[in-house]
Order: sequence, then structure tokens, then C-alpha cells
Amino acid sequence: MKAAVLVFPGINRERDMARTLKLVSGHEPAMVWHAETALPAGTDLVVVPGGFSYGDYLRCGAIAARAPIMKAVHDFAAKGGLVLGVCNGFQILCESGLLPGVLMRNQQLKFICRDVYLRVERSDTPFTRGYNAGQVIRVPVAHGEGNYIADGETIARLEGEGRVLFRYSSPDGLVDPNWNHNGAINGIAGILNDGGNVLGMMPHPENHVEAIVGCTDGRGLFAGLTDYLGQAA
Amino acid sequence: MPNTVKITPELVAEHGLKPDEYERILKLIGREPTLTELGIFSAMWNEHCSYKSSKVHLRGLPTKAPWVIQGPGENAGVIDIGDGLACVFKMESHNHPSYIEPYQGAATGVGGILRDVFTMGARPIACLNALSFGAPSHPKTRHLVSGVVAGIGGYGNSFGVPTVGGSVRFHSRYDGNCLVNAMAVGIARADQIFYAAASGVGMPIVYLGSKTGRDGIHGATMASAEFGADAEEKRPTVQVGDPFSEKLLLEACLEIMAKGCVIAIQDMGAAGLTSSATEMGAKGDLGVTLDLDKVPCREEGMTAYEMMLSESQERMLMVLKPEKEQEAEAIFRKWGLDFAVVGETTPTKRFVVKHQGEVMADLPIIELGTEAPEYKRPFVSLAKLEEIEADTVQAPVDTIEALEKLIASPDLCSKRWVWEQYDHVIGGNTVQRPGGDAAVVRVEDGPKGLAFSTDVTPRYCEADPFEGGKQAVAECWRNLTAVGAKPLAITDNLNFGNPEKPEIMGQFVGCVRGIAEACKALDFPVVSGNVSLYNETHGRAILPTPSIGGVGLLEDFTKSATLAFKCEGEAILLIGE
Amino acid sequence: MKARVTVTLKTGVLDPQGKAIEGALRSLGIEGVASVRQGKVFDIELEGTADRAKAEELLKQAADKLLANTVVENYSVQVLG
Amino acid sequence: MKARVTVTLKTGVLDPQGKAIEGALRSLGIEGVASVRQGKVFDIELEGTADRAKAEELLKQAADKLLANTVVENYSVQVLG
Ligand SMILES: Nc1ncnc2c1ncn2[C@@H]1O[C@H](COP(=O)(O)OP(=O)(O)O)[C@@H](O)[C@H]1O
Repeated sequence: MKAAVLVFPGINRERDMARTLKLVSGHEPAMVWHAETALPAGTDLVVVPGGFSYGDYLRCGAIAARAPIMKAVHDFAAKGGLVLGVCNGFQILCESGLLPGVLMRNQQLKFICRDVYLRVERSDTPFTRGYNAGQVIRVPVAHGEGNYIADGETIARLEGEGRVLFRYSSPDGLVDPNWNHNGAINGIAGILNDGGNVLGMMPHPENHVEAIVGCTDGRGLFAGLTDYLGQAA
Repeated sequence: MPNTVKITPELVAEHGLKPDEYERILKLIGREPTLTELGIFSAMWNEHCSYKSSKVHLRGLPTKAPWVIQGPGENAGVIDIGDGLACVFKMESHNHPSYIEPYQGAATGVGGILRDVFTMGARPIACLNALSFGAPSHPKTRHLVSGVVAGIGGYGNSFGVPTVGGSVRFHSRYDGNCLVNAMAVGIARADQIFYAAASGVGMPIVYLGSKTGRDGIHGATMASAEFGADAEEKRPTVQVGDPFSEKLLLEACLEIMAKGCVIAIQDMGAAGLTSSATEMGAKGDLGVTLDLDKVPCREEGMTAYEMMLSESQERMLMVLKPEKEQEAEAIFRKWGLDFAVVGETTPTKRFVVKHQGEVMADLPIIELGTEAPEYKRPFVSLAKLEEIEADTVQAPVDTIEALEKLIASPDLCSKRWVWEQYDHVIGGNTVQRPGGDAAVVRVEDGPKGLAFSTDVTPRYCEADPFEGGKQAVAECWRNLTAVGAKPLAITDNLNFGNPEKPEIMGQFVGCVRGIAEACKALDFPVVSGNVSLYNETHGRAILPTPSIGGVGLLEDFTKSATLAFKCEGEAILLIGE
Repeated sequence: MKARVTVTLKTGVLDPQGKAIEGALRSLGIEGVASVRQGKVFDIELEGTADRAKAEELLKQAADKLLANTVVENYSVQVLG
Repeated sequence: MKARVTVTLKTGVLDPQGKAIEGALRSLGIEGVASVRQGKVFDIELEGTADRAKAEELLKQAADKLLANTVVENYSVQVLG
């Protein structure tokens, strides 16, 4: 796996992400500065990590989405390259047009950091092949603006095409408002683009890869990606 | 503001200086000060910067142990945790600003303490806080709680440090004066700690970070003045925090430190340029000349007086190795931060401030600190409350009801509402999250871990200051040992009322002596701290609240113990008396 | 030259902040508020140029490229002179 | 009745958002922007009452009590009818 982790000013989970990629795949990712105009040669996975790029000023992810490196990410995605955006990364991908919709303030208007349960909707994607469809995983969220919305038509398409990969649920997989901690439509926690190669998600699987500091439910995502890219190579 | 303003007794009083303190200034410099100089004295000689009421007593605290690398007196304390690593930590109050503007007050409090830690070359790995609010039923409490908690989260979450623990209490004695004590902890290489003392003559003094505005002018003086009824009208300029800039400042500072560019560095906290520049000079036994025309300003027409007293956040002062100046500048520009050479070190031991071709201040730099007034304020110990024999007290309610009442009480109920607003997992090293006895954070890739806890029980301190001080330290020690850590050192944040009242001074002295006694007995030195006095409204003081922030070490973080019962049928042991 | 760009949410887009403010106003005893929608204003100082048309053009560009997310937001531009 | 409350930062109060936006506009190649200050608007729908003065009174109350943080912000109220 040759992963590239993008670094924007104000991003702060890039170290967490890099450590996890290294831990699970065995390969050190490249850290790519926002002002660069090209990705390192041979990159097979671009990761947009979490944090507060540009302080989340204006709108979350808005300023980062317009950074020079994002043009290269668009080109990479257009050719089918895999892109993973987590938390602020998800917001950046939406703002840049790589994913539809918007992440609004959490329903209760507060930043929330807690473990949540996610139902994995499909296992036949490069991102979720490390899980079983319907499996419930526990991972932390830490965000103030993760309330996913899009217009009715977009939601219908996402649902119809099976592009919702993760949904907030109860520990036994029930999708219900009580377990939807931020008010996202249909409990959406993570979505794919129409090409199936760009994933954006609010929760932090990279923070749940070691039993001793939480749990290992986030590992499947990175293990699946490593496996997929290993086979492709 | 011209340099020719006549210094009247009213002006002196407005600067919070007593007539005899002003006499001291006249004697020291042999002439009437300029307005800028008066401002500089007011900033340096107020309680907040000079510790004039508390210093004599703080000397009684034990500050040494073989593992202490740096005790009180620098931006933060430093202890050795082995493997070539050091733990850097400190706690500081932002009480008055938080009462006036809870979100920004708390946010800038967190920002300030984080700067104290990374100024020393450490990457912050955890934040904690100790919060005291008025009665839950008081009309202002809800607003203060939600603002302060959101502010702490807003700053720490964006900056990217996990907030892993703390405490929240409610009592009517904090109705008009909440307490916001923030603690930050960082990790550095033990042989790469950075200090404030400048060295070498003719070295460039560099200004870094955000631009200077008219924020919090008189803020440092405000932090030492008792609140009157008009506090809400006289709203001073509030400092606004910018965690984004601070995050950039962190990365830029650590980068130039790693490149070996830095001789000395000092955070611009309260009394901004004034205290940072004089401290760097005085500690290095050197003079400093500042050219204010070079200071990056956010607003037009700022006077020397305003620049010297501004409390704008996210700023630092540094002495650079001259040959590394360009390299350092390039790094700062890369991070989009201001960088300006604003002065140099001199052999004269004078603090000279120039603006638009005029000398606005010319003061003896060492004496500015050492000649600050120091008071041995009179203190009395209030008669101790009579001891009550336990058997003579009738249970007012039955046990179950009492238990329910206790669990539901604001002080003892779950604080999840608070700590869920703090990102406590960022970094991927939080081994024990909020909710236990102490937080545990893995050190880099392990196997070591650090444990943190903040503690104090103000009603004990009021009932018996000496015993209360001891108890706060002991409780902190117990919380650290309960997770399996060896307690190493503490930082303290001493919050009290008006020290000019002998009974308040008595509380202060008693608590400090108690803390000292416990720390000595436990070999648990104090390596940093902060004093916040004049926490009073309408003449009514807060409960004496000496917050203790403790740090302990686990040789193997995977062996830390948690408080949850693990399975059915296990024996429960009670240890201790 | 001074200008103001006002950015508001499109009709039909859910506004959690507005909703929460509605509720908060009610609980503060302020009666008669049927609905609240929150938006943003940007007060922009432009350098030189007294050419209003050009200024407006510039501001529209700024709004399209950055200030508004036109997926969910509308904007309006006002040159105040 | 429709109304708008506009909340802006007081002069001299640091506006980190405005500063970041300035930088972003510049790096997007939008030239000529000297400064940006960000504020908020609240578009408020009032029930019944055609009494403008009363409406204004109500909105001022709402701004003082909730919409603006008068320590650092100013506000203005506009009844649009
Ligand atoms: N302000 C706070 N910030 C973070 N964590 C907090 C805060 N207040 C309380 N906590 C956490 O909640 C838990 C219980 O706190 P507290 O009621 O003070 O218990 P204790 O008396 O055992 O210290 C602790 O783990 C503490 O870290």
C-alpha cells in the first residue's frame, strides 16, 4: 500500500491516521503538504484526515477544499484512485464536490466525543471488505458538525445505489433516532461517491485499532484496504 | 498617547498601584515615569505577575526531587520520566475573564496554558481542567457552565489535544466569581528543553505568531482587582482565542526548535510584550531594546502604551541564533505566521522601548522584577469548627434515600455532559478516558504511560485550611495510585479571595502550609503553579480553592487499573483506615 | 470601498441552529417568533477602485468560489461605497 | 412579518475567521480584498402583529438576550414588513 495523507494547516488527526496506516498495513504513508500540486508517484490511496483545517472557519472544510493539492486529488479520483476522508476529511470531500451533500451543525449544537455504533451496510467495497454486511462496529466520533444532509433526490440516489456504507445504529444494528447522535438523515455516517472509489465518513476508525486504547473495531477498514491494494498490486 | 502625560495620583490609582508602591517607583528610577513606564510597572507589579502577597509563603513549598528537571519559575515545570523523555506541565487560572465572557475567557485560558507548555519545547499530549461554578439555581450559572465548557472544548478540540480529565463543582460561594483552572501536559526530549533566559549581546529578538491588537488592555490588572458592582458595565476588551493560529504556532515552534534556531523563548501571556521581554532579559542578566515600529499590529494607530500592555493571544517572543534567522523566518512564513525582528539584547541591563523615534520607556530591567513590592500580609487563622462526634448525629434520612441524594447531587453526578464536549481520544493514546479516578495517556508508543488528576475539596479547606491543603494533595496522590501510577509531582492553582483581609490570608497561608506538609511527606514536589487572588464579589470571597494537578508514571500502561467491577462474585476489599 | 456579502440557507434546507434558536427564544419568554433561519454576513473592505460594477463582479466571484456553498446556500452582494 | 437581525463583531475585536477567509481569497487569486470581517444574520418570521414598533422592541430583546454577545458584538434590527 502506498498511502498519501494530506496535511492542511489546522489538521490535527494526521498523526493518528499515519500511525494506524503504518500499524495495519506495515507501510509508512507519505505526508503531503496542502500547497503541493502533485501526489507522490505510485500513490494508491489518498487519505484526508480529521482535524480543524483552517480552524473550521467559514464552513468546515471549505478553505481546504480549494487548496492546490485538491486538484491532484480530483484527477486521482477521476482515474478510479481510492480516496478516504474521515471527519474533517469527509467535510473537505463534500466541499470539494467529490462527494454530494453537506455536513451541518450537530442537531444538539454541541461538539460530541463518544463511542458510537455503526452498522456496516455492505462488505463488497474496497473500504468495507474487512467487515461483514450488517456487522455493527464501535468507533469514536469527535465532531461538532457531522449532521449529514442532502436534497431528497440525492438521498434517494445514495440509498438506491447502495452508497451509504455506514449508519449510526444501536449495538444490535437498529437504526433509530436514539442512536443517531448528530441528527444525520437516515443515520448516515459514511457515503461513497458514484464511482465507488471515494469514501467519506464522520467517525474515526483510526482511533480504534488497538485493544488497549479502546477497541479494534476500526481495524477492519484498514485491513480491508491493505488486502485490496495488495491484491491489486 | 504622548510621552508627556502628567502622572497624577488618580492615574496611579487607576493603574492599581498604591501610593507607597508609586513612591517605590519614584525612588527606583529617580524621576517621574512616563505613561508607558507607569503601564509597564502596573503590569509587572500587580498581584498576577509579581505574586507580591503570596511569594513569601510559596517559598515554603518543596520543589525538588531527583526527577525534577525544572521547578517553578519557568513557563512550566519539567520532570524526568526516563528513556530520555521529560514531562512538562502547569495549571493556570482564567477566572475573571471567564466570568465576563465565558466562552472566550475559558478558551484563551486553555490557549495560554498550552503555550506555556510548548514554549518549553514539549508537544502537548493532554489537557485537564478544574471548574467551580455558583449554585445550579443561580440565574447566571447555566450560562457560565455552557460557555466555559464550550470554550474549553472549542479551543482544545481545534488545537488537537485530548482533554482527558478534570473536575466540576457547584457552590453558591462561586455565584459571582466562577473558577476556570486549566492544566496542560506535554512531552519533550529531556535534553531539549527551552528556557526564557536570553544569552549573548546583540542577539535578535523576534516576535512570532499573531498580530497585536487592543485586546485585554488592563487585563492583567483586572485579574488582580476585586469585582465591584460595576464589573458588568466596565467590560474590558475581551481577548478572543484563535486555536487555529496557535496550532500553527505550535508546529512552527517545534520545527524551528528541532532545527536548533532558538536561544531563548517566552510566551506572551498576561502583560504580553512587557513581561516576556523583561523576563528574557532579566533572567539572562542582559538589557533589552524594543523597537515598537516593527511590531506587527492588527489595528491602526496603536500607541506604545497599548502595545506594551496588549494581551493579544497566540504570540511569542524568541531570541534566535543570528545565523539561523533566515531559516527560522522561512519556517514561520510557511505556516502563515507573522515573524518580525523587534529588538535586540544589550549589555546595559536596561529595558528600552522606542516608538516613532522616541524613547517611551527606559527602566532598569532586573529591578523591574526584583524590586517589585513583596508583602508579608497579616493573617489570622479562624477558630476551628468544633469537632462533631459521629455517634451524636442522627441520620436525617434513610441510607438508600441518602445514597440517591448523593448520587444525584450536582457535585457527584456524572459529568459526561461536560467531557463529551471535549475530544478525549485524539492522539490515539488515551488509555483511561474521563470518568475514572485519574486519566491515563500512553507515552508515544509505550510502554510507559502518564496518569493525571485534578483535585481539591474547598469545604475542607474552609473548615481547616491546613488539613484541607493536605487533603487535596493526598486525594490527588490516591487518584494517581488508584490507576497504578507512581505519583511524581504536582502543579497547583491557588484560588482565594482578597489577601488584604487577614482571614483570607489566613486561609491562603494555612492551605499552602498544608500542601507543603503533604508534598514533603509524600515526596511529591510542586514544579509549577499559579495564584489567583481577589476572587470576591461584593466583598464575599469564594471558598478557598487550591486546585492540585498531579502527574504520575506507569512503567507499563497496559497494567493500569480501572474502577469498574469486572465480574460477578468477586471479593470487594476495603483498604485503609 | 466597503461591501457586504450576505449568505443565507436555501429554502427547504434544514437549519439546526435556527431551530435551536427558536426554541431558546421561546424558553427565554420571547413570544411571537414563528421561525428563525441563520445566515452569515461578510463585511469586506476593497482596495482602491471606485468602479462599482467591477467591485460587484469581484464579490460575486468571491462568493461563488468560497464564501457560499451554493449547494445549500444563496448569497447577495451589496456595494456600500 | 419578516425581520432581520444582523450581528457583527465590535471594532478591534479579533476575528480569526475573517482573517482566514482573507488569506483564502488571496490564494484563490481574488485580488483587491483589504479585509474581511464575518458576522451573522438571523432571518426571523414574526407571528401576527403588524405593529412595527412592537416588533422592533421584541427583536431587540431577542438580540440582547440571545442572538448577540454584547460583550464583543454589535447588532442591528430591521423590520422588513
Ligand atoms: N471539567 C472536566 N473535564 C474533564 N473531565 C472531567 C471534568 N470534570 C469531571 N471530569 C471527569 O469526571 C470524572 C469524575 O469527576 P469528579 O466528580 O470530580 O470525580 P472525583 O471526585 O473522583 O475526581 C473524573 O474522571 C474526571 O476526570
